[in-house]
Amino acid sequence: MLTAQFLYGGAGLVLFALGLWSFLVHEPLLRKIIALNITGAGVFHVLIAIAYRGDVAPPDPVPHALVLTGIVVAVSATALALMLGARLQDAEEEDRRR
Amino acid sequence: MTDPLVLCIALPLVGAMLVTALPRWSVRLGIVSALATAGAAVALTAAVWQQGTLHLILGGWDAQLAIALRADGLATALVLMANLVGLGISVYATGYFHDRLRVRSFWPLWLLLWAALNGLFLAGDLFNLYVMLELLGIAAAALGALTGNRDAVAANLRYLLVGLLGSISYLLGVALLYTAHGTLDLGLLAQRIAAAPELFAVNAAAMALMVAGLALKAALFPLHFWLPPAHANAPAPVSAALSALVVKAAFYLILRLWLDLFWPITGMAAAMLPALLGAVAVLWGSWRALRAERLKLLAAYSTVAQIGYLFLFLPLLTATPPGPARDDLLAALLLMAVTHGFAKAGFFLAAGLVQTNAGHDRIDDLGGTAQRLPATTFAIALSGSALIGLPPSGSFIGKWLLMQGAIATGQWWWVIVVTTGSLLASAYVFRVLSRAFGLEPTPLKFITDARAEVPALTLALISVAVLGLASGPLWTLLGLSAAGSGTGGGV
Amino acid sequence: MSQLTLLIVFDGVLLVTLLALGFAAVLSPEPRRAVMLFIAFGLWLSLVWARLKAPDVALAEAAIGAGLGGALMLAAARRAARSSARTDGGDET
Amino acid sequence: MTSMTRARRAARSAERNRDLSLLVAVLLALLGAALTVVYFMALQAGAAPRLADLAYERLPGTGVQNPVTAVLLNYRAYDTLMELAVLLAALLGIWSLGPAAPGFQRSGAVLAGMVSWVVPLLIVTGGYLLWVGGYAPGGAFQAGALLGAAGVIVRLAGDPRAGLPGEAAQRWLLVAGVLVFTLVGLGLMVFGAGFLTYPPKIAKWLILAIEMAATVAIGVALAAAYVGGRPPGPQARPTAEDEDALSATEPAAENTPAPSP
Repeated sequence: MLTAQFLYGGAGLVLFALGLWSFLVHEPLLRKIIALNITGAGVFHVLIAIAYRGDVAPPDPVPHALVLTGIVVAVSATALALMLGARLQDAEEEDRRR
Repeated sequence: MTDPLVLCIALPLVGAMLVTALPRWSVRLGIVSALATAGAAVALTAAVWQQGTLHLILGGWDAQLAIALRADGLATALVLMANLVGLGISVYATGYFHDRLRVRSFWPLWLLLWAALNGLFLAGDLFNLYVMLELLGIAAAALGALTGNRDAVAANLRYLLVGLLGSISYLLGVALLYTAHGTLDLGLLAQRIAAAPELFAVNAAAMALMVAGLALKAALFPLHFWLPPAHANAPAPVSAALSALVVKAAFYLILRLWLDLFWPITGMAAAMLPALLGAVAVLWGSWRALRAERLKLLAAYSTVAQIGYLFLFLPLLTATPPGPARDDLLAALLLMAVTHGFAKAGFFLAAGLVQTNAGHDRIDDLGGTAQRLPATTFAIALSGSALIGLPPSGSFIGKWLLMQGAIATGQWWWVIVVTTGSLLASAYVFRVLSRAFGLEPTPLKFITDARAEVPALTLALISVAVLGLASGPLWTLLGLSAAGSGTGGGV
Repeated sequence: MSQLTLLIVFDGVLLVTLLALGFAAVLSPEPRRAVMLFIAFGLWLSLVWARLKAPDVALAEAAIGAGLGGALMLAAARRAARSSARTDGGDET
Repeated sequence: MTSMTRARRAARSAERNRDLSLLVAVLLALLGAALTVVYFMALQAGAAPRLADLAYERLPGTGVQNPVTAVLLNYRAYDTLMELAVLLAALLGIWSLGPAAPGFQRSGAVLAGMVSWVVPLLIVTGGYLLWVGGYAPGGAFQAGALLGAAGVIVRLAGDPRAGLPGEAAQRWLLVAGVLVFTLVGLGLMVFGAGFLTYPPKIAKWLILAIEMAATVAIGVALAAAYVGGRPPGPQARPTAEDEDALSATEPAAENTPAPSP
């Protein structure tokens, strides 16, 4: 085990807890989405940290590929959630105007 | 060489692409894809029936490096159920959507959802399961919001966010397992977890993260809060898919992890927690269903309860030593899941018909429905009796074996839960039926819509008659899978 | 030895900045500011990943996570600001 | 009066929320600490090389030299295929919500000037990344992201469609990634190699073909997601009307029949 793996991975876990906290306590949609993205980034960070194998050995490519996949999934979900939120906002404004 | 294992996933995927690219033909292409996919599922079932568990490593690489697909009895039974229900939903949907935008949005998303379901049931790799979960969650939320009204969008936005949280939690568990064991393949991981009892803390933490994330998606009490509004406000065919299939996929994954992966580290204490929550879900969900004012909301709360029953099996499976008694329990669990799939899909499809014909689904104002929509009311009655667990239905046998197992393992208190839940279920089903048969002055006008009524009625009939009277093959399918991995025997 | 210390300091600065940006993004109540901080967080994250010898992922995170995700969020923040301005105006009449 | 009570109620609920969020924070700090301990134990478990060594060992047979590309498009190609489906599902979900809202003001001359050289640069860089992904950092995702970014810039510069073609063509471009990927996989299966099992001799070219289709699909999907709704079709909405919708930016909402005092 490398110290760097532990340090960077630990930071990822902090980000996971931080995002989770923000998701649970903050109400506005945009803040929830940012929180989810930070939670996800925390998990990705753990994966990148365990892939790192020091200066000499090349890194493990499998977690890298997993994170790449995860990034695209995260942005897809973010886009859909934001647009659903926009739709909801429009509907609420319409209701209020009535 | 063609492999039904692959076709079950690739066909709906190709179908979704064609439907997306050629929106003008979406209904025709969609129904062809649905038929082809269901055909592949039948072929898969036949193959598993003859050969036992199927296993395929994609790409021809070493098992660790590549992704495996596999179909054992448990997965195959659920695939067959999901695909038959899916076919019914597809036929129903051809007549349900009229707005061009809805038609063109429904088919590609529905086929993607279908591909994700089959992919999830057949996956043998933890990270691939994550991707499938995300595809399932995104497609399901998008479909649920299809009506575009405010309540539906709000409920499904919440569903999407909750689902994302669940999958992130699951993914952290996967990351921990990969860190400790260096593989993502379910089979290999099971061996390594069993071989490393000293890593109990790591495995238990990973399990807690994964199961908690999935319980959120499976709507286990008290994490069910998102389900009733999301399922009640979706268009009827989508409600059917969400309640009958999507929630069940999350439960299936919990079961898979529990039985295959974490079996060495799950004791009685670990199994008791989800079972207790499941018991509360049975009582709470049934009670809320009884109090629901709308038919679709009733069905949604009933799903919360029915998922609860499935969790009751965990401590029984833990307490029963391997052997015929445990096999019976597993088959009963499967029977209840499959029966609920057919029954709930039939119920929602029928409820959708009631809603489109009456313009509402308020239970108190359903008077005369039986006269106007006799076939639909019959479908509600049939699927309702399967939800209660009345005799010829599959869930009757399931509940019977569940109670037998509870008594055999000395956990008699589950019997009380099951009986109370069934009584509440009969109360809510009869409440609907008594309103529907209400002798109010009604214009005697028969409405028949074969495209919508036949699927609802067929699914309901399967849940009551076919699964109850001919549940034997399910045992064979499960037995075959056990023989395939164990002694290697045939039929 | 001194090189090692330097590396640890370097890692420490990278991580502390990353966490600080994460906290700032999560704690900022003003939408546009929160998104800006989130984009900064994503870009910094890609820097950290480049340090961990993951250039492919760093590139993708900078372009997709921080870039496109940030652009989507900025548009949403703008929409939210516009709508809240509109409803405030409505309350006055 | 009403605003007073509203403010008081808001203050009270804010206080309650603060207590609750503190409690959640404490619980999650405990969770984080526990996870850190568990993570430490997992690192020490000694699974050290994990899949790394095997992935490098098999690299010569994959048709690419970049190990990450090898994982993405060969060892675990099936994941990548499904991930493209995820992106498509999200976009279809966005489209199901209706047509894109116009609401962009025309940009100034500076941005318009910038577009004329930034966009070609992004596209060329994208192509370069795609090609280079076989043996160096880069690949379909990064290239697709750059194409998407080019679309975002074009949209910011005032094109309501973000430089994308009409809906019919857009649909084909969107499905290109998954369709080519699946058809290559199925084709290989029919010819006996197995689903997504590339014969080493042609692996490089198959991967390149898949990557090209995937790049286009990812780029179009990301740009279309930024547009945020179904593209304004040429027949559904004539260009002149488009222009109107575009020039009426902020006060568009006030134009709807609302009782004005």
